[in-house]
Amino acid sequence: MSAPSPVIVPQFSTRTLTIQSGNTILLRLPNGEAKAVKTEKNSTVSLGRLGVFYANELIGEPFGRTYDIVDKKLKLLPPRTLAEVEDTDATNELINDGEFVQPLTLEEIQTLKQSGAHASEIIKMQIEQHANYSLKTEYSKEKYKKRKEAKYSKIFTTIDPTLFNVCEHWFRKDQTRIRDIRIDALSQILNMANIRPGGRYLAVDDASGLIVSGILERMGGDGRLLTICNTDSPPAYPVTVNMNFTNETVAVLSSLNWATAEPGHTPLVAPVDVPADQIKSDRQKTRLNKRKAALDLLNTTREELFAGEFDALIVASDYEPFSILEKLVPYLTGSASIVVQSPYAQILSDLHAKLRALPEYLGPSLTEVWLRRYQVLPGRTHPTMNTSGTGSFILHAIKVYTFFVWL
Amino acid sequence: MSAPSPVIVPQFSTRTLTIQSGNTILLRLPNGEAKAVKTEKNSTVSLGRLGVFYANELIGEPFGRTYDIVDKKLKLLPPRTLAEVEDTDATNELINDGEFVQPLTLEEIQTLKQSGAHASEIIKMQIEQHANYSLKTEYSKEKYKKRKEAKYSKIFTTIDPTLFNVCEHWFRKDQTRIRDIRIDALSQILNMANIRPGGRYLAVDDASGLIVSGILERMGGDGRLLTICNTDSPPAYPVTVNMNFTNETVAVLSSLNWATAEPGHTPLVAPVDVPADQIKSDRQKTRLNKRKAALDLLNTTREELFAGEFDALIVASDYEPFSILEKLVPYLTGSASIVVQSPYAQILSDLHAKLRALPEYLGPSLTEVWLRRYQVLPGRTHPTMNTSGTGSFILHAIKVYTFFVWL
Amino acid sequence: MWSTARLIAAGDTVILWLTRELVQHLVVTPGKDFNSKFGHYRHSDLVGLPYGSKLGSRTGRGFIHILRPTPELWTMALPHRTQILYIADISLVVSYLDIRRGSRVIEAGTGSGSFSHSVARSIGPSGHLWSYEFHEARAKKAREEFAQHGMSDIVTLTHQNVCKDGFNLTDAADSVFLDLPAPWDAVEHAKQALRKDRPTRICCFSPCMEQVLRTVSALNDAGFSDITMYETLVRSHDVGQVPVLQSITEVADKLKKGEEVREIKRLRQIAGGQRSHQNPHGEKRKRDEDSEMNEQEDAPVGEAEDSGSGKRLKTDDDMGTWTPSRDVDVSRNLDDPSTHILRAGASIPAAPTAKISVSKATSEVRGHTSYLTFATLLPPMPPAPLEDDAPSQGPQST
Amino acid sequence: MWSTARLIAAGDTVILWLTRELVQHLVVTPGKDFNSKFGHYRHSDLVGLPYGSKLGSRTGRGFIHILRPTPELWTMALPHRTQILYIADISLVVSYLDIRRGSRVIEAGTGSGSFSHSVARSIGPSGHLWSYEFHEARAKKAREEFAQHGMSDIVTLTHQNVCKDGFNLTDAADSVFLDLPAPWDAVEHAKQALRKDRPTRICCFSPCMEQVLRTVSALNDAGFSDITMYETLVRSHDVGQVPVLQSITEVADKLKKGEEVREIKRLRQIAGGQRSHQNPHGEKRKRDEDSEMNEQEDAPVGEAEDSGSGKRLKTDDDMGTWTPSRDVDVSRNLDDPSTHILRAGASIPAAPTAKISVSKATSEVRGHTSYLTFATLLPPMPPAPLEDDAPSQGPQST
Repeated sequence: MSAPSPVIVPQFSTRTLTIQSGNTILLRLPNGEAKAVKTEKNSTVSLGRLGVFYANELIGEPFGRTYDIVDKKLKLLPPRTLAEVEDTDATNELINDGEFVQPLTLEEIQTLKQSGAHASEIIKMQIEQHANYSLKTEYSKEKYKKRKEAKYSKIFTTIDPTLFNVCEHWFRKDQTRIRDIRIDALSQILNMANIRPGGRYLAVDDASGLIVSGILERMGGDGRLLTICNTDSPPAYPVTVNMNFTNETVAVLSSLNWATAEPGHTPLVAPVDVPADQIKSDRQKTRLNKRKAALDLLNTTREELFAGEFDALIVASDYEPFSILEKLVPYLTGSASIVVQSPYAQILSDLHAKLRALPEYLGPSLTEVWLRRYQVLPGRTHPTMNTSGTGSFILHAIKVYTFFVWL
Repeated sequence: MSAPSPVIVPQFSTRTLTIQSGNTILLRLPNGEAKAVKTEKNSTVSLGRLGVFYANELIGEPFGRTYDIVDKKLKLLPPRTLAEVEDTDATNELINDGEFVQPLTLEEIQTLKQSGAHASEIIKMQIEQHANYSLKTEYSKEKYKKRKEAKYSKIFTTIDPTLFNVCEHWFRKDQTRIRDIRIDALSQILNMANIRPGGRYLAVDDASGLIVSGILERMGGDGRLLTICNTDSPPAYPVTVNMNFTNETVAVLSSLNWATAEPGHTPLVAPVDVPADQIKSDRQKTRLNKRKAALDLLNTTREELFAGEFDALIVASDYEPFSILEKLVPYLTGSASIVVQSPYAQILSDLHAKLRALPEYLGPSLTEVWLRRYQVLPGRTHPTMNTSGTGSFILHAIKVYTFFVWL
Repeated sequence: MWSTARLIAAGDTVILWLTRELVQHLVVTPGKDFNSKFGHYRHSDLVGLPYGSKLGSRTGRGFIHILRPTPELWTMALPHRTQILYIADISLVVSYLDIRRGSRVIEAGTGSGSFSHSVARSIGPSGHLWSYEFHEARAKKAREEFAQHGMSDIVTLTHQNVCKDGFNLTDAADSVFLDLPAPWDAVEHAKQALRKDRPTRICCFSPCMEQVLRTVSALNDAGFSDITMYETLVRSHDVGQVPVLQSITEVADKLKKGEEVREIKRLRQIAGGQRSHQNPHGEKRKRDEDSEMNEQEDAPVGEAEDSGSGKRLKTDDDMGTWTPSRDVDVSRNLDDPSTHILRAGASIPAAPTAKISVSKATSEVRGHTSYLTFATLLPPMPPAPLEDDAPSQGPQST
Repeated sequence: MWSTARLIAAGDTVILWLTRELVQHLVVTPGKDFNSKFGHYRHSDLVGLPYGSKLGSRTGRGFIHILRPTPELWTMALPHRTQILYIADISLVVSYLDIRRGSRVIEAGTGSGSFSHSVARSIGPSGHLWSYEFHEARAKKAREEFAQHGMSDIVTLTHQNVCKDGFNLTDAADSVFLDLPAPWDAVEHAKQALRKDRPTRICCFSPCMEQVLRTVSALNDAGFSDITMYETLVRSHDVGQVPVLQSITEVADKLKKGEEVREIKRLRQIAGGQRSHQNPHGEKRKRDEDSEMNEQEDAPVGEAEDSGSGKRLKTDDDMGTWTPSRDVDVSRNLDDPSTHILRAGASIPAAPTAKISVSKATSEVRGHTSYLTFATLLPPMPPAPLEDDAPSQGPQST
């Protein structure tokens, strides 16, 4: 048995190991929802009903830990074992045979809370007063207890901002804004496009930057990502905010829009070569320099696009996909992957029908993603009772050269 | 504790309790496939490689039993326990690291078989000679043994011709001919259409009679089924053959075609009222009577359609579905169910878009069926490794009256 | 079961369809009223109307559809006493258990009666359903319901713990359906109750995998064969009509036009700035410079904004929101059948936009209901082996 | 890993795409030949071609595409030593385990190396993969393969039974992937190998539910948290172009025309029969009568035929067979790009038929690969409780 060889290469990370000042981090609340908060040094973080605490208590902590808010301070809790995990699939059905009545009135609970009673005391009182409680099975009892606990608990968990967690958060929060791209779809898209450190990629991301986030995460600051957007100004990719990327990670990204991405088009920009005698102030000079830098970047980015030889193209766009491929596929190198996402099978069926008549698209395939999560509590293992119905359709093809080498 | 009340109503059955002469029954062969054979009294049934036997041995037997063919006679076997069931999901992957080599050559096996060796002996020899067999896990060993057994066994099982089994057989045999209607889809269609003994139904079945079979089975000889077809002659519904329906069960069915189902159309038929002096023979007379009966039936059936008040309409057709609904929905009674099946979501999306603008279609819904089968062998429980990808899309709506009762 | 007459009569159970999400039931009782946010009605108003009628309220502010009950509509409208079964599971169980006209069926427990109604419909008056419920109050309510629905002849309801006391039946049923927390305790009782002269079937409905494993083992031990397990679901689709997708060329043209407009604006501002140069207030010039630079900062390359959607094209919002219109109850929109036609992308100026219909699964679907474990009980083997019966039956003897 | 140069060089591993179902790999070795039913090639022919080229065979009878390897293409082309992982599972595991540039990953067993290649691609040269394989021959082959693919710096392959002997690593890995028959025996070893300064993750890949249950329990006992389980699959769709569906009115018209034709034919036959009445051979008349009656027997009402499809309309066959054209490799059809356009329904005479594209899931799909059980290992709790550290940190103190 050979001993593994020691590792000496330093690790690169797209984000910091622990929570930093200025991060936008997600917290899992007792009701299961995630909430984004900014951890600015010396600031106060407010979690509404749960209370407030001082951001500095989180800064420097590793992600994934669980805290109770006690007297506006954080008390670190051990991670929950399976026995403590709530059965999230407690039936949502309305049982109206009169068994599940609220034993304490809302007013009574309010009074108890104001008198400083702890959540566990309120629950105990509720249970005691619950008329039919003794009739319930042990299983129902537990369910009932957990549900009540969630309602009065002030416990939260910081969420590690992995691509998986950030995608899941956005999917739950606003599936439409990320074009129904569920994490299984995003994962497959990134693999199909062969995203790796050092690669050069083209992307059209009308999915709030989810695709861009995935590519940047997988590139890890090494390579080049060029996106084409539909806005005058540089595109806003709000999902990237939750990723808490380091500056190096984001540095590989530049953007053009559909006008500036046209080789025949000369962008109309304000003059940057102003004669020295016409510059009225240092301030104006600084601005002109900034403007010049921007124009240079625009021109360099355009040249880079037009030089082509990109390794893959990912499209998740609201516009007609074939018109996008016609424009961008010429800039791909041979054997590059083309990946197009849509919430609708129909859109990609039409695209597929077009592509398979064209020899530069090798092996176009249309697939639908499928994902199922299970509850794995002891004795109660089953798929979750509610799930997302749709997570994307993906079209994949390989760009090949249409000229033919005859031997 | 009250004792259940005794049942005195005689049972009706759409088929006989045991296998009868003239039945077309399905047999499950050792390779898992089903084969249809006709059990005609005093005839011989041939199962190819498995051998032949005398049909009389099956006649009078209950369905579902397992037999071994020994010397051209049937030996009744007890049903298989879980321990004896083959792991059908033995991996299909090509393992090419040289472990699964055939230890006996085909010639050797042939010689053994000709020398009268029993399957189990051949397997034993194979196992003994299998080079790496001792290295295998117990699990692989079992898999290997089962696979070999299936290959040489002469065991078969009669399949009870339930709607479930017949549908499954056709789906496996030729999914296209039954328009991708999987048993879960068929079951939902029949429930959605509220098929019951005594009901009156309209159906368009371009699915080889699968829909008709389901309706007839659920009506149990009580009620009325009128189908509209696209042929001159009465429609062939080949699936009904496998159902082995009694004559009473089928008697509720009549058919029109798209021309004869038009109220404005007068079918062109040969004259039936031939003056007595023009009838040249008894034979001609018999034929004229038959022709007249057919015409009478045609006219009665047309009148019945045009009188309307049917309880449901089921459409599984290759033609444009809205044109079908326009023609047939007027013959439905208020609150009747309308169920349209298609292999394609797109076809029903277009239909749905049309229907929801029309007030006579209440609550149109588009659903897709989903079915998953599991292997439940001890310690090896999991969904089957291969499954059907699609089983139908269903559109359902309720016919309501467009005139409005204001109070 | 329920009325099969064309017209509604007093005493009928009817289904009131208010919206797809709000389906209720009612026993037509002249003298009583029905009030809802969809209007006020007297039960007597319903009598004599054909089933499938649309009835406008006395206030003129709403309407309802009155439908004939079916087991499927009943499932949407019934009072939930327990978690209920839905059409996907019910219909597959009915098929697998071979339940049809005349079948004799056992179910335990009765629960909310969703499955019972479906079985009663399928077997008709010549069949029989023995239904067992452990919970006394639920049993009582179900019995009343069955009586109200004219099912008393078809269904025998027994208040009994079948795991302990069995079914009080021998060789009587064609099939058994068990929806119990511990079905394995009822398997031997089920075996006794099933007929032995033909293949009979059992289905155990279990939400968790651990229950399935134990049930499978119990069924195998009891001599059931063909043990298999299925899961079935319904995947609802939303259908929407969306404008034909816009080509990227149109977007590029619009962006170019934007560039031109911006450049003209900038030149104008500079001209204005030069005019105001004579202005003694330096503040004004600064603002002009600012606005000029702000324009420049809208140039295509720069740092990403930290949030919001930037200066996206107007059309974009329209494109972004072309999610399919939910499956809204069109019947609610009496005067405006066009409610469902989404507004055209603002991008395409005047011409009527071509539309396509697209569908996709609804975002939230039922992900699991239960595992359906099925098994068959075959007639017992005859006492003497078959080959001894007729050694001369082989085909070679003909 | 593999070559990133634009042009193919000797010694490169390349992917040969013959058809979608036939994807192979090759180390370009000038002097060697590649022969297949798609033509004969010399390896030296490939040298200097750009990746993505289409190469016609020397015999002129076929061609192949030469592609740059990716882990996904490699998965299609690799020699199966064991059951392998596919893109759905691999990509989800990579995401959940947070595998990215620089990650340090453990996998056991190596198997056919499908997952290893994907991980190596994602972590790049600054990451590391420790891969363990119990089976000696498989370990040897995998080691050769990794060397050939330039992965030796990234992957350390060890021939070891990790359930018994562990990973020989402490606090070293960011994540662990276990594809073993008894992953529970390796859970404690995995815990030791994982870093303790950040959340780390584990995934156990198990085909059967019983394995999942035992794994979940072991993970919980070992102190892993957030235990969850996923199943993921890819559902392939077939796309076809079909004629716009025919209206029932057209069908009715065709049937009416058929009636007319048949009536005319019948009248002609009768006329012919009357003419042949003078014929002394009665046989002829009988045939005429028969044919007349046969015509009549085609009338719309009668007994069902026992098989076949009867006298369906000609158009019907075309409608019946408009299954989507399979996802054929269009590149194979050099001269006939129209191969995929299905023939128009014979029903619609001359005008070019409008087509729509429709898609549906392929009839046979992968129904299950494995259950993916995930869990997280959090950094251990600090020795002293947090509140003792800084009792004055509460926001009220600012």
